[in-house]
Amino acid sequence: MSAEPNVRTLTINGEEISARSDQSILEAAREHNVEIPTLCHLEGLSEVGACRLCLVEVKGARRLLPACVTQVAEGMEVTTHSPKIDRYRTMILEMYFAERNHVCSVCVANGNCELQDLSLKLGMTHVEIPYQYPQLPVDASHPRFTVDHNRCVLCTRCVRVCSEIEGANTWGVMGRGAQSLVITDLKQPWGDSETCTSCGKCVQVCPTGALFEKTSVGNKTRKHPEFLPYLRIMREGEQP
Amino acid sequence: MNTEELQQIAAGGQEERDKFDYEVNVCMGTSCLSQHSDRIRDAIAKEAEACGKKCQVRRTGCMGPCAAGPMILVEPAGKLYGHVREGDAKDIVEALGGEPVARLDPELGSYFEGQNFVVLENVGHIDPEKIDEYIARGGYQALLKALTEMNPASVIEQISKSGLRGRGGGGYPTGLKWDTVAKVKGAQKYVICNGDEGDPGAFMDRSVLESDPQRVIEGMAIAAYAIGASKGYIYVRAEYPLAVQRLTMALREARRRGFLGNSICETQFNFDIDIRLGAGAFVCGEETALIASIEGKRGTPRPRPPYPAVSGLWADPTLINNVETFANVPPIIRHGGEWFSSMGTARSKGTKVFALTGKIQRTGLVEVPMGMTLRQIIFGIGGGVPDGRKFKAVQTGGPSGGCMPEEHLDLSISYDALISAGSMMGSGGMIVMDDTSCMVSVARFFMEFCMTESCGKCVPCRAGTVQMFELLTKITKGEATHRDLDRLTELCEVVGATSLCGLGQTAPNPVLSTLRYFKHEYLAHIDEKRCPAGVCELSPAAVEVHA
Amino acid sequence: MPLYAERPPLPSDDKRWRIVNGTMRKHGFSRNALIETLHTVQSSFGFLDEPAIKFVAQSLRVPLSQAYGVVTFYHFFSLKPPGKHTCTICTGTACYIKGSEKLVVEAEKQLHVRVGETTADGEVSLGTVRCVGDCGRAPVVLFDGELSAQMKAPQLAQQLERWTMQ
Amino acid sequence: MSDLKTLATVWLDGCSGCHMSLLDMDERLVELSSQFTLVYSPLVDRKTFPDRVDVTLVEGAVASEDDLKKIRKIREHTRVLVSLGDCALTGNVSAMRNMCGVQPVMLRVYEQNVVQPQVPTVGVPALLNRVRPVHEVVPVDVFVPGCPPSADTIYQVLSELLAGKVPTLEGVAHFG
Amino acid sequence: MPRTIVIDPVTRLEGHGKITLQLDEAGIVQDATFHVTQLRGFEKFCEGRPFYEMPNITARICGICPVSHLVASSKACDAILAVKIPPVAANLRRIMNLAQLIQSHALSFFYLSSPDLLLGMDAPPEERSILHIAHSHPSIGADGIGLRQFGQRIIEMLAGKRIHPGWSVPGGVNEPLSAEKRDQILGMIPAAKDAIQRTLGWFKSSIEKFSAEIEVFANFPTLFMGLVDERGLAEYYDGALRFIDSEGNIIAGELNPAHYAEFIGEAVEPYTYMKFPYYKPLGYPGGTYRVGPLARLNLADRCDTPLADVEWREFRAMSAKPLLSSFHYHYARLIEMLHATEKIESLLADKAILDKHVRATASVNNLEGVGVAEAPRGTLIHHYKVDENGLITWANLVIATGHNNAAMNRGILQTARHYVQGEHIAEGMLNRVEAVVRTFDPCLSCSTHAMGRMPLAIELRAPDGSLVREIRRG
Repeated sequence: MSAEPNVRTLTINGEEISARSDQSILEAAREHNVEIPTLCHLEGLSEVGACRLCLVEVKGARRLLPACVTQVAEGMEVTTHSPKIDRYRTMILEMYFAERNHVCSVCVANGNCELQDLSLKLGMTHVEIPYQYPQLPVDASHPRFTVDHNRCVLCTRCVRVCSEIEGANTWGVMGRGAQSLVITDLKQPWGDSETCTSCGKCVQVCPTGALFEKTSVGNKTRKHPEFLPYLRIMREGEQP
Repeated sequence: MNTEELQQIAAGGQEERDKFDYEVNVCMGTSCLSQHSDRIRDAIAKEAEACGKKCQVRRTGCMGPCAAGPMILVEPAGKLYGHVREGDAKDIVEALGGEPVARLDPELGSYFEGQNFVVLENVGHIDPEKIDEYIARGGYQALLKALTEMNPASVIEQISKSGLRGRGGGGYPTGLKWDTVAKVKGAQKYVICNGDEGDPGAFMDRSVLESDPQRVIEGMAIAAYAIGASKGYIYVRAEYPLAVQRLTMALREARRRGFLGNSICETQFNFDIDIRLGAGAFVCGEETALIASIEGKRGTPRPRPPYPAVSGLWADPTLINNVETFANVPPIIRHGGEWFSSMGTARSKGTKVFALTGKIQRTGLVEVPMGMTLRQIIFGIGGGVPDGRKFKAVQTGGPSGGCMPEEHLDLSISYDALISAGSMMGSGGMIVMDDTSCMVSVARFFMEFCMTESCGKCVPCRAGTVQMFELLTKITKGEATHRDLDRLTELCEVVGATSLCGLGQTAPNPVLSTLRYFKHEYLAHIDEKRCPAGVCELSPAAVEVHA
Repeated sequence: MPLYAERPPLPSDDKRWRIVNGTMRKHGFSRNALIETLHTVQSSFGFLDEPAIKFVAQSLRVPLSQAYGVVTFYHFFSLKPPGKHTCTICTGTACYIKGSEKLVVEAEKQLHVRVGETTADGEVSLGTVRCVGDCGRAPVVLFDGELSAQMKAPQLAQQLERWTMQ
Repeated sequence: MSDLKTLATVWLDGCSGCHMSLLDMDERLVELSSQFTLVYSPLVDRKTFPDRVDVTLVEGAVASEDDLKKIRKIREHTRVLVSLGDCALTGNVSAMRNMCGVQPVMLRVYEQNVVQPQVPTVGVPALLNRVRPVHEVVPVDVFVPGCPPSADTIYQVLSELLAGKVPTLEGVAHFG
Repeated sequence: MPRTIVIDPVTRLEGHGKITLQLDEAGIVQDATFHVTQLRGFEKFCEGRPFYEMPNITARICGICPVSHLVASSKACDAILAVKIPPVAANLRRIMNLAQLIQSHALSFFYLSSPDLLLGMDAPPEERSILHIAHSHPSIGADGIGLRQFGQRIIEMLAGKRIHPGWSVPGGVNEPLSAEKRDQILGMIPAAKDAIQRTLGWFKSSIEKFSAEIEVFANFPTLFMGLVDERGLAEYYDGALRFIDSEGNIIAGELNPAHYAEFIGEAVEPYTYMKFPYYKPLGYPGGTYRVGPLARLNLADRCDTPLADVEWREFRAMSAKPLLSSFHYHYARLIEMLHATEKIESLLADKAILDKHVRATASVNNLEGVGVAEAPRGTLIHHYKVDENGLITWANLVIATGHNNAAMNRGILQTARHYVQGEHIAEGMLNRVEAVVRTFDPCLSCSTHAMGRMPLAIELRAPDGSLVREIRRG
């Protein structure tokens, strides 16, 4: 099979680039140092297209398309930033901040949080829409980790890494709409989970301070999701 | 099964019916049944037997004007009775062959004028639990024709030619959809019938499934043949127990008669259908969510593409159409695509079933050709607004649709006209409102619906609907400012443009359409702290926070 | 040695578990049968509790978290046992336009519970449903599953009174 | 935005950390003070808000009826209103009580574990049911996030305002 | 006629407060109340949070002395872990707490009170600000700014951030100290010492000018409370609590701070959001006591550094008994700054301060923990109860300024009675009412953990309580 037909030429923000046909717009853009904000996406995990921050304009498409799940195509004309897209992204980010209780200043992830970083990157200095202040629990029953639903953005990275990489399927999502909650097993305390292997991958991939190690408090929390792509390759390589 | 056998069954049925002088057809739809139409039927049968008249008392499906139920259709006179009680049995039987019972006149006026039954052609005439009666009315001729006289491509050609568009709301050309799935390579393909009637306030699909289930099965079988599927699913709402029961029976009957299973009609074609129950999630009306639900998972949509046509149920090519769409298929194949396309408007062909409800004289199920005006339906068929009140708006398209004011009453119904008027066809709910309805509250009602039905996967829908709902609540309480109104408009734009699936994308529509036509009502709440319809309780001491 | 762990034993000798098992068997204990099986549990027992979800999940080899996620996603499933009687008010659009909100207020007042709750004595559960499809005769209320149409607040109150007075 | 000559600073419901960060400008505060007059501030003795102030820095969230009255008045008399720090911008820690409501707070603090249990009401303002960011109550012109914003950030903001520019903090400061 | 004067807000104070003075027909002050007008409710909303987040959360009680909260909270958490933290971690926290004391005292003395001290209580209001001092008395202004900066920079070097650092954590601290940073801090010390001594020099020389104020600025007998080490010397991080009476008798020594609830009660008054702690054996309000610099220098047997001890002796020589006037808080503050600077120097001199093992880890071993430290304004108590997972089920915070609440109220009354009289109320009279509050350096941000802040207002109230006049100077 020749590599030739697998190359697509497209433009991103007017710049002509080439990409492999199996690449998403996001992958192609990042390869060419074009920044597209994401939250649910994480290299090494399946895509869910849920955070809506990577929406881009594709000429000819009726709607904005999520860059993470849209494959490149020949002649595609992609715009990753425009006043309209930026405005939408900012508002989406505001919705994230308003729906739960993200108190950055006292969060374990302060300074190491993808949501916080996004607010900086997108220039979101304040939230125009009213905060909801839901009452949400903290589950500290696990000996090593804590889940604080106040800080969860429902990106489902924990659910995916637990299912796709660790294979434990401990994490899931319950409820729906604004009542959605990530859970372990039958919503038991995490410490009582029968399936959790305590591998801690969920903590490492969590973009915010929702999942954290009990010892990483103060200003010390650092997440390390870099291991994922390697693990994925290892796993896939092992398969017959 | 071949043509002859089919004709034999039809003839046998006719013979049976010819033995009687009269037919009393008693509606056994959910609505009439809840008023004990089964007991009424028994009472009439008893009376008929007692008086010795050759009278067949039959169960049929919904006849449409549910509010006048329990309904009875007496043949050959073609006389309809409404509001029938058990005690009326004797009079009904006595009146057979003579003057009808005057007090049981349902007073339907011009209810049936202009209606054109294609999907509902059999209702009132057949017993939904008896497949032979369906066959006697021409049922399964289309499937037989397709299997024996046509190849899949020509079936699709007829559907394309008919101009049929998806009746679930989107209006995607059915022929094109079939063609796409047919062209995708795949050893296993699926046909799914979406019976998760989405719109709250509509019951077209329920009615069809309860009254004429074989029609849907036949439509699905034809589709399966056309696209090369061997397995089908009907996804029905669990809230429709009668529909589920009738469907279950219908599937069994269809299998018994050989319209489902292996070597259907003595051809190579194998196809069978299973029922899957919905469990109370509006979002499962969305194709990818519905597929997830059939797979036994949470009904959350996923980004498209890939479309189900390419990667659907268990990642195989899958065709999804709704109940009414499939119900249109057998007559199209029977009479040809051109016959169908002769009805309707340039870009919206055929008929459409609507559930006409709300503040209207005559409520019920109606089927009208595309192109009829809203005024004809509401004031002609429906008889206008009761109690001397003033018409204010008509809502179509359910939570994804919009409210249209009086000045749009002369709009001819078509997919495109409704969209340009800020609403949409939807699956066929048509809710009439009079001047006692507050349009801000109506918008709030729909937003609450979307908020509680949001699956929660993507943030614009999950959080945006909550924000919009709270802003609308604030307006109805008289606590909102113009800045809130601006924010509401902005949220509408962002949620509509960025949500993952149709639920979120269309959730702002009821707000946008009411803002478009009834902005003065919003402003009255905000500026004058007053609800023009007198519905909202505004707090007089509301504090204007913003300058 | 079986490749997988054995299927769990029936939670008790309650005959209804055999019906549940029957549904699963009909579907070849396939994971896809999760919702169908939950329907069977719900219709047999009236609700789904943790042991039931666990039994079904383990029988079908569905991860516990996913099973719980499904149960709580669909409003048709209930984690709490219903009251002796159920009053379900339709809040579809047609019913809303015809004043179902007032019925909800009336029922909540009468029963001293909120929608989704059961009276303290376990007598009546109050619920809403998004549409039962009898829109032509809105507003509609289901009393113990029986449909009553064109409902008015006093009528509703009367029916509830009959239950609560018993 | 030229000729910004008068500056005010106020604190509503917060921890004074933003004011401390303002003071952390150290000598730069004195340097800047030659370009403006600090007309109203916890650091000076004027008791009423002047009729016209060019720039007002607001620290803290709106938590009591006093705060509400105060911020409305300040807005009315201020040309450029600057929300300084996370409490003003987001409610931050001040708003954490919103999750449990103001009544339980009162009961816990004044009814449990004390003698003369009572909720103070004399000469103290009623607390709002919900602590709110400043911009939810009055329009705000400049937003300076941070808990607290660093002295450098505040210096930048003030310098730009004094130079007649609208400060741009996008990509400079974040919450927390 | 009877009237009410309201000072609102009280300025050059840390937090929101106002003062109500009630004058009778003759224009004599009958009553004075000090209202703290805010409440934040940390004790309640912290319920349900993991205990290990408490240091970070409670630091937000106060932006002036976040470090004291960080330290007291960390200590309460240490107690929950039941660990003995590495000695170096304790010393690093100590240094941070002392640095915080220096910057806070500098803030109080220079930024808030020096205008009164340098220009007099009757100076025009518009001149009474640090910015004016920086221009009118540039060298004093520079010393003030420099000393505050000195304290803040130490905190920054240790913890990475001047305000609300997250460095002190349950079990110790997050990062060890590097040799470079230690040397930088040591390098700043001589200049700081010089500045403090310069300041002591001019303050002592001008103290006579304020003899009238000294006489009435909360000059009455109360108890004093503070921490002392095992030798009875002034201590800010550890040690035992000591109560002395106004005669200088130790009425309770060696009290274990963890048992604070046995000897400290809290009362509520209707006019302020700030509670009133009192010494339990004497009841409320008889058990009124004072904390902070004056209390600490009154009750300690001495400081334990050479320069500070010299100053301490001179200070205590002013009276055979404990010094009772709150005006001397200013003086005590300067001595404490000197003491803290010397202490930091000696702690840094120990090589072990660079030890890399700065944190002990453990899980929940106690369901309850109390942490006590001396904040600049006085003794700070954090008390938490947790469930077995470490989630806070109950929290109680007794905060430095609170201890002084009763004394402050009495002090305001005393000062107001003396100065506020007659038909015409001069601005300088009211400034003195505020100034007496300033001597305590109350941090109202802290005091209503709960928490308030303190611009103050004066209300003139008729004997029946009705508002006659509200004075907002300006």
